[in-house]
Amino acid sequence: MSGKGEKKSSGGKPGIDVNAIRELSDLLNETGLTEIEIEKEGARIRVSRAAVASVAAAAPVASTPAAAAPAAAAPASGPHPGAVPSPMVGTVYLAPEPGKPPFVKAGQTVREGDTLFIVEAMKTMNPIAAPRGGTVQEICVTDGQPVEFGTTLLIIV
Amino acid sequence: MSGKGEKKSSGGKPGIDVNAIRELSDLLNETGLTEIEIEKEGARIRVSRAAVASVAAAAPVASTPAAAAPAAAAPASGPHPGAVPSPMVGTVYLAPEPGKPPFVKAGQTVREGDTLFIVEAMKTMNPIAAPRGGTVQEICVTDGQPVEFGTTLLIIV
Amino acid sequence: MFEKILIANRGEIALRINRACKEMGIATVAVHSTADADAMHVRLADEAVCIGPAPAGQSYLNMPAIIAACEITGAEAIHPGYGFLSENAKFADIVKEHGLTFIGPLPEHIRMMGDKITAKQTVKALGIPTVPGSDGEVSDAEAAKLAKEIGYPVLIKATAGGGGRGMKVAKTADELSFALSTARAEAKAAFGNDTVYMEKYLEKPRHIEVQILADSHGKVVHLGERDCSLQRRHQKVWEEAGSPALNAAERDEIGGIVTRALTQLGYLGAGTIEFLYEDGRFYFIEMNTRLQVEHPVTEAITGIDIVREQIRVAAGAGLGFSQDDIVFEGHAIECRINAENPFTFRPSPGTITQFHSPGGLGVRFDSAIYTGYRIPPYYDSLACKLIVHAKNRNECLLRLRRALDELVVGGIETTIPLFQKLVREPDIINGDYSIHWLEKYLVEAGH
Amino acid sequence: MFEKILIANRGEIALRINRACKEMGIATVAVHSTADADAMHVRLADEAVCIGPAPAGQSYLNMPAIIAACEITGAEAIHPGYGFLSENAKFADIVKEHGLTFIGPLPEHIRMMGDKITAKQTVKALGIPTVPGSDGEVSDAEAAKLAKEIGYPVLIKATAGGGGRGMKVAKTADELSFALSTARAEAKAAFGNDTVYMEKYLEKPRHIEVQILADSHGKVVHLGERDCSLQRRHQKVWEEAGSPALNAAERDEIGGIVTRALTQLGYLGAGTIEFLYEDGRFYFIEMNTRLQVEHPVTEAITGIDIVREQIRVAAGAGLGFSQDDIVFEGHAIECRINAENPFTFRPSPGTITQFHSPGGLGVRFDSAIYTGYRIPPYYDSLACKLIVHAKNRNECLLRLRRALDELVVGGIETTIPLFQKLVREPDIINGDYSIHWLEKYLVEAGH
Repeated sequence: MSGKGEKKSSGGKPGIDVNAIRELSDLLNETGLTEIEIEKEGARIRVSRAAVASVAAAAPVASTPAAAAPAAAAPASGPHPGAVPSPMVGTVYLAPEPGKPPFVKAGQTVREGDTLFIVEAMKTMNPIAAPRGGTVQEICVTDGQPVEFGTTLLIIV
Repeated sequence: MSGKGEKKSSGGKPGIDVNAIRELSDLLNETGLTEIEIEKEGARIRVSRAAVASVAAAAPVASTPAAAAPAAAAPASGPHPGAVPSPMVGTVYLAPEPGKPPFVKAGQTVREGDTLFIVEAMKTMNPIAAPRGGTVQEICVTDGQPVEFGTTLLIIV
Repeated sequence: MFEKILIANRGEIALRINRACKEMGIATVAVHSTADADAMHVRLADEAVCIGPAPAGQSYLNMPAIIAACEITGAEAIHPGYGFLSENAKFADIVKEHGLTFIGPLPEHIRMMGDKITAKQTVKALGIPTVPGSDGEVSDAEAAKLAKEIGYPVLIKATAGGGGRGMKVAKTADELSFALSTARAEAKAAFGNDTVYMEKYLEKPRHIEVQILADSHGKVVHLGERDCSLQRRHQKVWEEAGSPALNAAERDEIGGIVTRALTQLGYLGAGTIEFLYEDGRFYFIEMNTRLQVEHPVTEAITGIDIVREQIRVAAGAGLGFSQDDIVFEGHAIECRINAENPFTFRPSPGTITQFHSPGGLGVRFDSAIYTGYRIPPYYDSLACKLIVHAKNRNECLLRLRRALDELVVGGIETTIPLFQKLVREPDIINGDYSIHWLEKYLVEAGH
Repeated sequence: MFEKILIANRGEIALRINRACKEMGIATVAVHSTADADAMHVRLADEAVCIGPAPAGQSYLNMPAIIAACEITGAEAIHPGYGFLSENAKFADIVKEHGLTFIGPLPEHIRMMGDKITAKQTVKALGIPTVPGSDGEVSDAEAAKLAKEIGYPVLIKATAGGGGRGMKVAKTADELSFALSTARAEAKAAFGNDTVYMEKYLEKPRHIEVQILADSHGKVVHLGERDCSLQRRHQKVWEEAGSPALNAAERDEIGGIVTRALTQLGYLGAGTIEFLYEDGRFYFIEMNTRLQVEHPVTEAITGIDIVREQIRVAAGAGLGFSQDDIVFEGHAIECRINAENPFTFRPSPGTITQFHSPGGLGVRFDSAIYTGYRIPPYYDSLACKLIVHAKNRNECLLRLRRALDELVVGGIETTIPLFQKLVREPDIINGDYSIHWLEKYLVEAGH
């Protein structure tokens, strides 16, 4: 029950047998086991697959559809490497004013600092600038959509 | 978490791949892993070592010495193959009467049906007969000791 | 007071009794079968004795083993819980013969109430209302007279009958003659005997039971009623205190009748008189001479620890309160969470992979399960009891709803989804249900 | 009444508020940092909004993010819980400016009680007893006169003082002159200023606080007192209702004083007046203008759901009961189970590998942890609260003992073993402890 999905849980401690972990990790891949735990000379190693981990780490949930809903609202783990997350909670707007063309479109090239969106929070309009240059692969939000902290707004590659 | 220490849990069901269980059992011994679980073609097999099992399967216990005590009273798992368990709760006596020589001594040969002990329960004296013949390796109880159902009384080899 | 008590049971009720003992400073002995070596009641008791193999007949029903367990541990009294040996008069006798105390009623009262006919005759003589009817065979003329007295509808039953044959309902006086002749004809054909008798027919009764406590000094009190009408195959599923159907005056009246009757009987300990209730009238079903599964709803509204009082009166102490001291506060509901499919009720023993009990204000949880616990297939399927208490029935239902949504029991099937549906049903919310409601609901819902 | 409430907190108190909302039929919005995506309050709320990264300053204390979360979810009111923004007057102002309701007192009262000097002056003017002493500098003659009035022992303190220097106790009149001259000399040497003032010195005070509830229609009631004397480094560890030191007359008297004062002030919502108590007298410490961690012990003995009432009065409803309707029944104790070493109190965040909460009669468990939950290192170490209620203090202590022995929290260190020791300590059993007791006990036990 302990440490499932926490491959790095003992990573920071001194005297870890990294080779043993690598070997077990290889063995995991090789054998298709979900979890290996060994105890040797006072040390204990347990490795497990991440797929099992997310189940074990989630809050216990009764098997009713209603209860599962809030979990879905949480940001998905492992976003795209080019994802630009919302730095704040609020309502996202794609254009400077209603009826005007959007700041950016898919396929367009942007430079660092370009305004991508506006997020309205507490009646204040907050421009969201591009954290880096690149090509807009996808716009992930729609005009007027509520966004959380960390919601992926768009993907720049 | 499920099935730890229950190597035989699916033993009685039809269509069990006995060879696969034997193979995993060998792999357990070979690798020193505590637990292996595989899922293959709709079937799932998990094997584990008994030593870990008793910990994982025990009721949750706070780490206080007092709480640990009752657990120790439970019969130990994996008794000696020659062990003769008490068939009832009561007080065991080694001799037919106080001051008389005991029914059996270590090193002695017994035949099936020989009286080994008396267990007193509800003021009734119940003779305990040898379930099989052999040599008494060890007497595991003392005169007047309380015994539970399953307490090992002696070992016949 | 006792120094050490042996708890001759398992599961949640063994834990319940263990808790009462601990809170009274009494040491406890758990007994268990080999299948229950890892059970919670074994861990939490001060001592544990393995008394036999998994089958209950060789362990939890094994009287010599339980008495011997007392002998080797020095326990002075035995609490039998419910089920198993709790209503076994012979066991109560044996316990007494061995100089031990049986925490329960006197053996003669267990025996008396264990026989349906004796029980009915006894309580009727003590003034407790029973189902009215003929004492035996009726002629047409006698039937018409009696039916008028007890009121329609009436049921005509073959004295030799069984399985519903030779059984006819007359809803009005017009139907009586036809019902009698049809029942006689069916009875003659089926059993070769056309003798019939008559009983009051209850169409949509509720199951309402009255909890009583009695000490050995002649004091008897009632703790109000419980409504256990939500049943499936005579198994209670959901219990309430008080009943949505009773008012304070009715409660006082039936409570008074029962209390006077049991005072006259010289009853000792906890007991429950079960009634069918229809149109403001009570009809005796049976008396349970033991603690009931659903006792916590009564504890919630009265603040009285029933198990503690059982132990106290068994030790000879007097009840520390009188009827006037008992105040009913708010409303309580218990759900029996079984390890069963929630709609087919097929048992689902197995390992509990996830377990999380609900908390917060007004929530009580009585359970012997834990994460990683394996529910053995040998015993009943009751896994845990959720009891909620609130200021009134409406708040109680809302609290129950939120508590059910917090409860997690993973790895096995449980009846939690059934309760999540029931708590949202208009009839349940309105308290408008009889003993037939749940079975009808399950059929209509396609289960 | 509100349709939807945003809960601006985390942990057990977020769950507590969520439960109250659910039981009132109000939808809930949880807010959370990225570190709390798997938290129980997120799972149990109807909606959840991630408002920032792990550090509280950027999430749970981030006012614009919380207001924006209301805007995108349509929540009409914010319950701040305790800690975080609960006593932030500016936040209460902002909430109001945005047309939302702050479930708490008026901003001016938060502001008033947040300033120690203003608070003391205000409550003194309202008739609440404060620590007596000189209003400023005292001469020897004035000191002698005043000390006679307020009673020995007295404390002489340097007005420029701090860190215990220039501070002397005079236990009797004989010692006063020496204490004054020594304090002056030390003050002169340490601060270059020999001005001293005088205060009543409390040797072994208890911490006793009075819970009040007020609606917007001028009705104020008190819910009796809590005794929170068991503290370590000013952190409450164990709380009781009522105090082992008060009788009903004293309770009524201080309750009446507080109630009259807050009626005059026009206070709204829940609040707590904290006192030091010694030799039958109360001395104001501070007022908390929010829900307290230890509110469940008061709920246990009064049957009043304090969070429900907070929400009701914030929505403009009147309290549904008067002072005369409030009855104190039995005794309740709360233990704060922290994720800390039980004796050094070193925090112990990490993954909870085993968790099992206690159940049965009279046990309430308020917690946001579950098996497999990882306690993050960013926030406070309160893991769960165990609250037990029983007919009297003695039964309550025995119930607490058995409940502590049932509770399992594995994988991290917790303060459970400390409570298992405390519940068996004669001074605790006798209720004989002051605010210094626990620290002294820990030193003597070698911790």
